[in-house]
Amino acid sequence: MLDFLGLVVFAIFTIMIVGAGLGVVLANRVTTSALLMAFTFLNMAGMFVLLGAETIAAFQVLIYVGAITVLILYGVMFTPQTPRAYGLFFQKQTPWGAVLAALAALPVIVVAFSFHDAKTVAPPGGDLNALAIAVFNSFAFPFEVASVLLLAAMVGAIVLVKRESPAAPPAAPLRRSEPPR
Amino acid sequence: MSVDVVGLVWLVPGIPLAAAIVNGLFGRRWLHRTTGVIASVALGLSAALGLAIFFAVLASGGQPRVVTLYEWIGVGDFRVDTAALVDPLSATMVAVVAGISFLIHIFSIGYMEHDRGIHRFFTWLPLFVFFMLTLVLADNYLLMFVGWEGVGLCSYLLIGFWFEKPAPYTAANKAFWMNRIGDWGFTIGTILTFLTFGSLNFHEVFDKVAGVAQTQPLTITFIALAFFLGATGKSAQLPLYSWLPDAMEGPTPVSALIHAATMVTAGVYLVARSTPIFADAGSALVVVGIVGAVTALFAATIALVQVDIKRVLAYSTVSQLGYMFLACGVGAPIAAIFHLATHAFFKALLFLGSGSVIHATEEQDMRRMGGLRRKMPITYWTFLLAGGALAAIPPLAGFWSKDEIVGAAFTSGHQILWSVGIGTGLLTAFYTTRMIYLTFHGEPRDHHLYDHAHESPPVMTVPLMLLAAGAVLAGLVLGFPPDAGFIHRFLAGVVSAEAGQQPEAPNYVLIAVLAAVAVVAALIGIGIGYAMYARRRPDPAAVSRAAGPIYTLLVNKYFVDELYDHRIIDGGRALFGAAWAFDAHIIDGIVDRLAWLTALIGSGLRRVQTGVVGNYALSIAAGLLVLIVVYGGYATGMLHR
Amino acid sequence: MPLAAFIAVSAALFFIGVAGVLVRRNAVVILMSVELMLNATNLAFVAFSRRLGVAGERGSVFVVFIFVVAAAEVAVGLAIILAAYRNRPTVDVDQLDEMKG
Amino acid sequence: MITGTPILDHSLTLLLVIPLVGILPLLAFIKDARAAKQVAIVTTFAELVVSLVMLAQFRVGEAGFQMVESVAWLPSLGIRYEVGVDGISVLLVVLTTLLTFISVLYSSGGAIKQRVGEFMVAFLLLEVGMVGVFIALDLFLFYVMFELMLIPMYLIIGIWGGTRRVYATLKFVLFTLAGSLLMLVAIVAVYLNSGPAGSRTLSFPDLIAGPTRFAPEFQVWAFLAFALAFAIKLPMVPFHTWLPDAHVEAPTAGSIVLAGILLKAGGYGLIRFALPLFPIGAQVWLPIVIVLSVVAILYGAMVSTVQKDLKKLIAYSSVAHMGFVTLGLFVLNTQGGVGAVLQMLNHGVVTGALFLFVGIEYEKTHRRQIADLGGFANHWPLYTGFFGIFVLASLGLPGLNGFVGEFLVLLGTFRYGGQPISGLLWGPLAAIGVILAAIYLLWMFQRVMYGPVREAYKALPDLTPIEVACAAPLLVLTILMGVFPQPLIAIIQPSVDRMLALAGATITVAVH
Repeated sequence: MLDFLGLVVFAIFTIMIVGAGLGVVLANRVTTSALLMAFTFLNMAGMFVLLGAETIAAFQVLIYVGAITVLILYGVMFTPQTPRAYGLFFQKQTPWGAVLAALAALPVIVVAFSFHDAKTVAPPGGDLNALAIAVFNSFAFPFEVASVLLLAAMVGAIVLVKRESPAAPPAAPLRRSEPPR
Repeated sequence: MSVDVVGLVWLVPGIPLAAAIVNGLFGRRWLHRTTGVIASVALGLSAALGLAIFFAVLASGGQPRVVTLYEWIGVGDFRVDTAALVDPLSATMVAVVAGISFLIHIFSIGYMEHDRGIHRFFTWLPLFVFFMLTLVLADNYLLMFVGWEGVGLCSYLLIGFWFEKPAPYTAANKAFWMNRIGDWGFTIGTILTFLTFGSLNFHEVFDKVAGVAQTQPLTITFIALAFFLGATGKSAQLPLYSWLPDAMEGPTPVSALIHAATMVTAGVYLVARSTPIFADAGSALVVVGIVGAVTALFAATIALVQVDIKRVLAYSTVSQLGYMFLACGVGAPIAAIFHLATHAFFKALLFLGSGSVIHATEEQDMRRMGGLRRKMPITYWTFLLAGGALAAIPPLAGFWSKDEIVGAAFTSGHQILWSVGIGTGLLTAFYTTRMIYLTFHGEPRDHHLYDHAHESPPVMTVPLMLLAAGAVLAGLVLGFPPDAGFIHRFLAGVVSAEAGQQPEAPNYVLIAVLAAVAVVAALIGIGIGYAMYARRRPDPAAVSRAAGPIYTLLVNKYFVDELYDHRIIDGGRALFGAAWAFDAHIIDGIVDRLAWLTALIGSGLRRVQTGVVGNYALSIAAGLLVLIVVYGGYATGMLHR
Repeated sequence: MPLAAFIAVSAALFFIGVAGVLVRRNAVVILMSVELMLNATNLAFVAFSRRLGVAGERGSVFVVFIFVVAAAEVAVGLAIILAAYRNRPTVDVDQLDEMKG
Repeated sequence: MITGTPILDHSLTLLLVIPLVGILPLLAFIKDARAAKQVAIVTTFAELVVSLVMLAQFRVGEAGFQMVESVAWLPSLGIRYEVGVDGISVLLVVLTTLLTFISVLYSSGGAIKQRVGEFMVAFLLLEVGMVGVFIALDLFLFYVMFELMLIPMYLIIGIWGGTRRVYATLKFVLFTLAGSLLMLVAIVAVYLNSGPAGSRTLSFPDLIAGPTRFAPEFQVWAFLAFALAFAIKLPMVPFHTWLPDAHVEAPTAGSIVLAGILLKAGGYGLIRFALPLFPIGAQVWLPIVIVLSVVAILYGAMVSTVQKDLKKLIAYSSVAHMGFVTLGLFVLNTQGGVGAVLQMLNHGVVTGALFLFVGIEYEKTHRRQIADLGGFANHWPLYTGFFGIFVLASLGLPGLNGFVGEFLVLLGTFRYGGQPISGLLWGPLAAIGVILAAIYLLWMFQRVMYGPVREAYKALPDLTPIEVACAAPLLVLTILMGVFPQPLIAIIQPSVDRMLALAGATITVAVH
């Protein structure tokens, strides 16, 4: 009974994820894409709950649905779009890209179904303890490195978008050891 | 108490080296003309010590002694020491070299007085003496090679002494290069000697020669020929002789010392020193004799028609060196050394005499001289004595030694070589007479030149007189009676082909007959010369017209220089140019083509880089697909390793 | 729940993301598609880790790191897009070919 | 022996560290040319002093490695920081520090006018690489140092070079890199073949210690890869064409170390690694190497004769001289090997000096074409004297250093009894190279020094004191190494014998 209910919930999530995902790729308006992406993430959080990974699900909601979506929306805001005909939303290589993606997807999905015998077991009592122990014991060093990565990304992002103040003199041309021949 | 003079033997070359270093370091800035005094004093000390060693060796009965300084090179079984071998042969050479060098240094003080390069001159001249003494003192072939190349270097430097003019430096290069060809032979000979005998030490080699000759006669012949090639280069024999006449571009004392008395005799010394090898070398010895005889005749014919006084002497030197090799070739190395010693005196004297003339007249062309005997009596008389010695007039020095060589050729059964020797003697007498008449006798042909001529200062004439004494007496002192004189007894143990055997008693009747023939030939030569140049019957110009093409051939020195310059040098240049073109166009061309090809491929592949991000993403996806297919293929077993 | 189902969903979403990257012109949408791909891998990681039971909590740890990477990537990616946009007012990747060889 | 001071027990590491330490203040004063020069001179001088101390610590007569320092570096790959010297390398290290010091000193005299600080940094880095190559005992460390030499030299030619510097420096880098990448592949292969997993090593003493040798098939190809890398560096005909271009464009100091040290890395690599590690492979390729060596001797000399550019002439003469090195090494006997090592040292001193003097001349006249020069002999007596002696040493005059090495190599060559043709052919042929050396060098000397001096050059001064200071040590060495070579031979010979024994040569023992 519970299995059946789980199956139904799983089916709903699946439809939502695949549908919204397709929507992200196919939607005409960028804002729509962004909102559909947030929706996909939300459903993905549901999937995590189904798998018994409540902590991950919580992170998913916080980081993806919250932070990243907001960031993307900022990006959309800063790059005003001119509405254009639908066909122009695709790159010149679209046929190639679509065929390639489909070709690559096929075997993977086939392989995915080869796991049909395996079951997933949700750990009793949630995953928070296990996750915490893993992160702060065995993976303590990578975790610290990850924080450095975040810091670097932050600095990089700031440097990239920072405008040169208009008062600054123009950058000196590259010096040469002697005048060009 | 007695001082161990022989133990001090390294001072003999050491003192000149010290003088050379002092003059070289301080001469230009501070010493200037004092360099001449320093060098002469050093040479005086060196010569005195050399003589002392000579007498010490004489007193000890000719016992050889090795004075080792230090181990020079020792690698594996190869070992060479810086060591001197003091035996009668080297002691004789040391005495001759140091003594004559001393006199010539003194002469040079006067001769070079006004030259602004005097400090260079008195750096290189003692340096030369150092190398020459190293050459004769060395107790092994490699150390000898040091001296051998060192004298070549000094010869190069001194020939090119006036290097601002093209003729001297061209001659200097020619001398060095031709010597290098000879040195190639010397190097090969040295290495083959080591490989055959396991040592380069003279004594160790000579002890084994007889044994090796039994088993490897061909090797010995090769070694002898290789060394002889070296000797032809240094001693200006065919075919490597043509540098010596050109070497007269150097200052005249240099010609006297290096290109007459000492360095050019190094080849003779080498052959004489290696007598045991050459004695067992079979056909190589014949080659030595023939080359010597042919060179003697060949050079004498050229000397007949030269007008430059120094060039006459140069060809005469080549010719006399030919005699010495002839002696070695017919198995009379002692005669060769004897002639080497007497020749050193009279040829040095002739050169210094000509130097005195050149110093007085600043002219080398004999056609513009004449009658100088009235202006320069001392020079004239000493020159005359030396000329007589060269023409082998008894009892002057040259007679004894040359007669012995020619006699040895006859008694050893080489009648053809003997007749060549007699014929060359005739020619020698003729050109000597011609030279003396043109220079000193007759009427002055250039009055301006004649009026300015003057006798040289005592610093130059005193050495002339001392050398003249040598030119007169050396033959008698060293080599009388013939074949059993002082030098024969002194050197017998060292350079005789049959070391240790008692020489047979000389056949004095035969010797007297042969000597008479030689003297008659010389007198005929003098007579013809006197007739042509004093009486003008027949007139020399008429004779040369009559001789026609032969005269042209002789004046142009058989066109050998032309042959060397135009065939060998030009051919070499063409070859080297071709090698360079090959390098630049083929080898480097391939390299550049490769680079060009890479660039071409690169510019083709450049189109792939569209700059559109999407295309890159697409290729990433394509790569992903390939990975999936390959990995999946392996995983599912559809592909096999 | 069968593992296969989760993996299939993950694969589907991943290749939807791939398709998005390959076909869309708008750089911001491409960035979103990349996020979809990352999230798809997250799902696969968690699913596999659940199959291995508690010992497989390492899979979840990777998910945490992928969160970090994703956050960093979005920040830097957007910064790049903005910088490019400022240089040349378009987010159309077909027109951005400054690096053409 | 100087021991007891702890820091001097690690003098080899010290040799690597000093230049690196010197770079730090240089970076601080990079814009201040004067300070940069001073720092560089002090650093290289300290390096020279330490290398001399190291030489004093060296125990003469021992064949093995001394002053070995061995620390695990990348333990998972079996790579060690392992340095040490034996009789072959110890003198090369001293030569390196000496020539570097002289180069820096000369460059400080005004030869380098732009970016002095950067130049000095490049030079110190180069010194680390050069010293490192000679003392590294781990193949990987050796490779790192071998490449480390490349980069600063690339910059030195490319930034401070002449007009075609970019072409020359690219050619230099591409040539050498092609060779050394082959070597890298071979090093990896050596590692994989050095034993079962877990006990693999790249340490040279370990590689030669074991009784097991590499499979013959493997040796053939590994030797080829190593030998190609070193042949290009050396350079051997037909891989030599980078050398004239690099020399012509390089600044004087660059030319000095390029000819003096970098080429030696090739010869050193052959005797240190290629021959002892792959004796069977060496036997396979040996006839070809010997033929190419003789070709190099003759061909380099021939091409040198007709050169119009002074530096190119000397560069081609280097090709000929390095032919003697390979010839001596590959005849596989004591005399040849010792002669080759001596020839490396001699060539370093003499050719370094020749390039120094061409540079001095170029600084004064701004001409390097031989046809534009002439008549300096009377005008610059000091210059002529120095230059003349180095020319004579280069043409192998006995009594100067060039002769000893060349003669020993020739002796070894005559001894070579191998297939297909014995040394009795190759020896005389190689000896012809000595004749040719006299021709091209003396002809060059005549055209540059003799004849009347040009009006334009009359105002130019003779050697300055700093130039004399640069040249004097080289002159003293040139003479001393020719007159008293035995102390050097005593250092070199045991180690050469050891290496050649590993290479399968039969060593003749002294009978005296």
